[in-house]
Amino acid sequence: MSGTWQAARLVVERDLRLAFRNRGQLLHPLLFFAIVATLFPLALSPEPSRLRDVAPGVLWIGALLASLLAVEFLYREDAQDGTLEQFALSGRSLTWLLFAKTATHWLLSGLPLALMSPIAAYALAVPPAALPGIVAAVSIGTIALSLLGAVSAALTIGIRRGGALLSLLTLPLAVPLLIFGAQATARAIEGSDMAAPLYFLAAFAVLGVTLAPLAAAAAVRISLE
Amino acid sequence: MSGTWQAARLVVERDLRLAFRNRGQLLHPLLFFAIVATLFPLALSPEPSRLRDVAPGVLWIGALLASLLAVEFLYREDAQDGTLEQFALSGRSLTWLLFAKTATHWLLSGLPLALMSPIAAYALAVPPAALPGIVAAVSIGTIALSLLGAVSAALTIGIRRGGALLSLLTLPLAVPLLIFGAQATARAIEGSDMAAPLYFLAAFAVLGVTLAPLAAAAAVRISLE
Amino acid sequence: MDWTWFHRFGSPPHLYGLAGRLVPWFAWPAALAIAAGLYGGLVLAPPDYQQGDGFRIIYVHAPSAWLSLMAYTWMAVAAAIGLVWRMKVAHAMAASCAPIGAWFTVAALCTGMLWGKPMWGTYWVWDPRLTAELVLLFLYLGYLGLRSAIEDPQRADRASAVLAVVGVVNVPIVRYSVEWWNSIHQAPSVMKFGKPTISWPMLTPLLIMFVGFTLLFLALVLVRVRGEILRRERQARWVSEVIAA
Amino acid sequence: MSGFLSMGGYASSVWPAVALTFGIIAWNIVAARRSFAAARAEARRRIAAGDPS
Amino acid sequence: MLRGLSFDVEGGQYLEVTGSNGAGKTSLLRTIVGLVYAESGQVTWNGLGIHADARAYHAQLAWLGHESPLKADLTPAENLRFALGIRRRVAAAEIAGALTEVGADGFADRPVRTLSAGQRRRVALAGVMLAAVPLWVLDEPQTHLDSAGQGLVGRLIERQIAAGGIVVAAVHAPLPVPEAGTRRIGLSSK
Amino acid sequence: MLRGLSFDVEGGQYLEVTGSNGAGKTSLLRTIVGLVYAESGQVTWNGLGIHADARAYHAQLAWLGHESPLKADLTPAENLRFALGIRRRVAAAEIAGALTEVGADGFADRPVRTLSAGQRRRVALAGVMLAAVPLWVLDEPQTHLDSAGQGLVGRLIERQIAAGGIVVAAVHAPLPVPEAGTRRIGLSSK
Ligand code: HEM
Ligand SMILES: Nc1ncnc2c1ncn2[C@@H]1O[C@H](COP(=O)(O)OP(=O)(O)OP(=O)(O)O)[C@@H](O)[C@H]1O
Ligand SMILES: Nc1ncnc2c1ncn2[C@@H]1O[C@H](COP(=O)(O)OP(=O)(O)OP(=O)(O)O)[C@@H](O)[C@H]1O
Ligand SMILES: [Mg+2]
Ligand SMILES: [Mg+2]
Repeated sequence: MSGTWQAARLVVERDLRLAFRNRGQLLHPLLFFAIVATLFPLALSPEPSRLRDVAPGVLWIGALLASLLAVEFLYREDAQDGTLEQFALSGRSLTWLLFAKTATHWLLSGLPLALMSPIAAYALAVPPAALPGIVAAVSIGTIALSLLGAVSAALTIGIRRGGALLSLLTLPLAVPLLIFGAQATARAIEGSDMAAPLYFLAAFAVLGVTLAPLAAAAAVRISLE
Repeated sequence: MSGTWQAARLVVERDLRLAFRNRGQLLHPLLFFAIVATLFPLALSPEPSRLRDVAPGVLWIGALLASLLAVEFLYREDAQDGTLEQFALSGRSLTWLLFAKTATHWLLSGLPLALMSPIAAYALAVPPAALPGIVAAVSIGTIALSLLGAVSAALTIGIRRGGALLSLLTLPLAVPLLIFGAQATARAIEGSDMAAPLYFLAAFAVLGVTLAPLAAAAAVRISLE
Repeated sequence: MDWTWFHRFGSPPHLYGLAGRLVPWFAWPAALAIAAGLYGGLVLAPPDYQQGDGFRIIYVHAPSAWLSLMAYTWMAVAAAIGLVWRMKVAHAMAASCAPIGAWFTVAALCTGMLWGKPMWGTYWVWDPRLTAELVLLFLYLGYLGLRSAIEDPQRADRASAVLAVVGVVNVPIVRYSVEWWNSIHQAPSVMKFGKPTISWPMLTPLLIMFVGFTLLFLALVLVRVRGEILRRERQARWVSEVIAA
Repeated sequence: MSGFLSMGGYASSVWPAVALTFGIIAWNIVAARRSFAAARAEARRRIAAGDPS
Repeated sequence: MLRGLSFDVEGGQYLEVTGSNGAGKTSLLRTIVGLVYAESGQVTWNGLGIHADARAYHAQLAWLGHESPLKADLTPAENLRFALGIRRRVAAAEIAGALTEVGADGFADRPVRTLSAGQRRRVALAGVMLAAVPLWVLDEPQTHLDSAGQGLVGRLIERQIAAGGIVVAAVHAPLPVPEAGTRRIGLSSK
Repeated sequence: MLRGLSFDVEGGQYLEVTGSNGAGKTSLLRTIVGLVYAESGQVTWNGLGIHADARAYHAQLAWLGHESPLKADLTPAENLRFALGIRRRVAAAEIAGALTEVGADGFADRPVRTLSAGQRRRVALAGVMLAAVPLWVLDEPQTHLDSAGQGLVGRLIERQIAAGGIVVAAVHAPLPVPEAGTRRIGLSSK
């Protein structure tokens, strides 16, 4: 067990180091999110009242797409250069190794997205009082999204145009997250109680933490065959 | 010259054949578009009048993202397996070969998107009378988007996480298309005259046809260096 | 026409030396102009009859915005020259402009937002000029991102040059399309942007500020361009001579 | 003086704006010099190591 | 695809698999390490089917395929630290020693991205060596290597079998390994 | 990186470039075909710098790098039809003949995806042959090939130089090509 723990720690360290060696790339999901949040007012209307109405939808769809974009790279390089094969043949629990990878991934993509969401929300004319609630909702939501994405990304390893298939697999599964997330955000904007939708989001995250790494490990093994 | 023509024809034929050999993948941008169009009513509200209001924005952002998703694959395989290197060393005009590739790409992604847009629009409570105008606008807009994407995709060849960078490069350049596209759609929905925005879209498409293949060829040569 | 000046300018050791000599000639006047402009703007200029003292933000905001656009233009021109004539020095110039331009875009956005709060009651509205400036920031970030993603400096130069040239075509297009977009959707009434009626005592410090920021930009570019030249010329003999000296 | 500092009630906008701009100017000066110094140090290191590439 | 094949290998043996292009060498090796399932028949390790306790089996083997499993953005030393670290504790000195041994000390601190094809292969071989496991399965280990590199592969294999380990390798030209302890099987298409 | 290198090759000659791993063979070949620019010095063809009229120069050469440029979803025959087709008109019979010659007739109609490493290399060689150009530049052409494949590469080169063509190849082990008409240059690191 201590060996597994040590191995997982090394995986985290390695992924962090790789990320910081390409520091610029950490910004991409953030920028994507920012750009999508900019495009909406351009495509809809610059009026604050109308923007405020669509803000929950825009924020969650932006977060969903940005996190999808990011998760596409979760395994790609490891699969291409044979690292994933080595993980599977390392004699360690693949589930744990992948859990470590997914956790690092959320740290590097989901968390920054959550920290960025108040800025985007403000640009969509959301009142400042609603911002803390929005950060909470997006944080929990992205945990669930990362875990969900980890499974679909594992299923699409080695498929040539995996990215498109990945969206297709993930988006329908992400619908409940989107609904509760948008609901939580809408309530935050109205100033009403957001406990119920947050509770659902948290439930999905917990479910994800327990099941997703197992499913991802199984999917990776299948993909390598 | 007849040799160049013959070469371009073969490129088109090859890409069509590859596409039909992976028929399923032709559907991905379409499905992505469809999913984004469905997510909005879920995240916002199912009321027809509100949906109709956001329809132009949703349609164009959906089309933009779907076409971005598709253009990511324009060169990826050819770059990885060395085909692009062979193109550059073929003794033929790289500009023409890439123009042929981009045209085929639009045929396989932009055109289906345009044909699909009335369905998505209808789902967003757009009145049927507006649908032909929407098809026209999306057709022309996707031509310009494909050409624009062909340049940014060429710039990101061989970059490890090209996809994210690709979005970052393309989205700001696509702002005018988005604005005029959404405007044309809004006018189609209102039933007013949509000549002016369509005219702008067409101007961008023409500008793209003349300049984009040249820029793409320069970018490809640089990427191979 | 005699083109020797062009080739001389294009020679890396020449520009390296020239830039080094020119820096103080831009830097000190820049410091002087900015100090004078600031004093004139914050102290001497009378308050605006509508906005009171709030309008004084213009003395940092407008020059920053001006610099952000000027830097992009310079960058694109240098990039185009570099592409066409395969001129290392021009690429070095383009690469030097980008981070400066990006930072002053941030400055324009932030000071504009700080100005917006008292004037419009909110930090941000989707006004055409603001939106265009935001898109400009994305263009800069894309340029810097592309550059940092490519390992080989020669490749990075040429690829980002193509992007800069494509982008410069886009800046005015964005500007006018955004204007058109916002004039059709009715604009929120809080933000009638129109030019404040500006009097000479107000205008003079502003003009001095413009001069100061331009000189500052040139000084910054010249410092950076020397480093960029060294990065591109590291195997050349003149570098070892210059460095050893 | 306090009248000057209060900027006719706009102090909370004007001073942050000025400070921010000058912060960015200062940072640009530092960054430009650093970028040049780094390039020179790198060149010096290579020459000292006798590595021409 | 592969039929009528049956063999066993013992500690201290080197099994060289040869065969013309497409004979099935790669497929055989991937079956041995358990990346693909045999359609009929089975692979056993210490008398047990390898899929019975795959994790224990994998802890005993090192696999090197056609491609070298290296991260382009990390240096050779970092690559080995992370790749080996998930299997066992390795000291930095051990890694440095292995890199020297495969002739990779000259570029131990450059990103792998900048290495030539043969330089990468050498780093990958150091990884196999450092795994410190009894069974090595190598697919064309000498690809891209110069003649000194061929000798190196031979020496590494020799040392591994001298220590009682097992090496299975697919090759096109015989490796310079002493005849004693070497067994060869040739695959033929059809 | 490469310094002090100067040579010229004439019609009917085979130039074999050798050198240890990382000596710069790949870099040299990529410079020769014009994919990278020489930092100093230049490559000339018929007395003209190759970048002066790059397209005309490229119409005269065939390049095969470390990887075989094949589409995984097309069959070998289709691959050749499209790859060669952009250079010149090729008849189906010509392609079939070339595939037979490289021993690829057995799998001419299977997607390349299912071929082994050596089988792919053979198809790529058929492509070089069919280009029907005077200059071939090959980076380790015999990678992944069995011994029959090595002989095949030798024969192809021999035929090309007999017809007055030029072949430049980077290799680790000398190819079986007659001494007459062969020149060797060795690169050494540093
Ligand atoms: C985030 C907010 C803002 C941004 C991004 C922004 C952007 C810009 C830009 C790009 C320019 C230069 C235009 C040119 O040189 O053609 C500019 C100039 C100017 N801005 Fe702003 N601005 C913002 C907020 C404001 C506010 C709130 C005011 C005053 C109410 C204001 C007043 C001015 C004035 C007076 C000029 C100079 C005069 C001119 O060139 O027309 N800006 N701004
Ligand atoms: N992008 C790069 N940056 C720095 N050094 C590089 C880069 N690419 C290659 N090199 C170095 O240049 C040298 C020559 O590399 P090259 O790939 O030409 O070698 P090679 O002779 O083909 O070797 P091999 O036999 O292993 O294929 C190597 O030392 C390599 O590490
Ligand atoms: N996915 C697949 N579907 C069908 N046939 C396949 C598939 N993968 C491999 N083959 C076939 O199986 C045979 C064995 O392939 P394998 O890769 O094991 O050969 P190999 O001996 O390693 O050859 P090489 O020396 O060229 O590497 C080949 O004829 C190949 O075409
Ligand atoms: Mg094989
Ligand atoms: Mg090589």
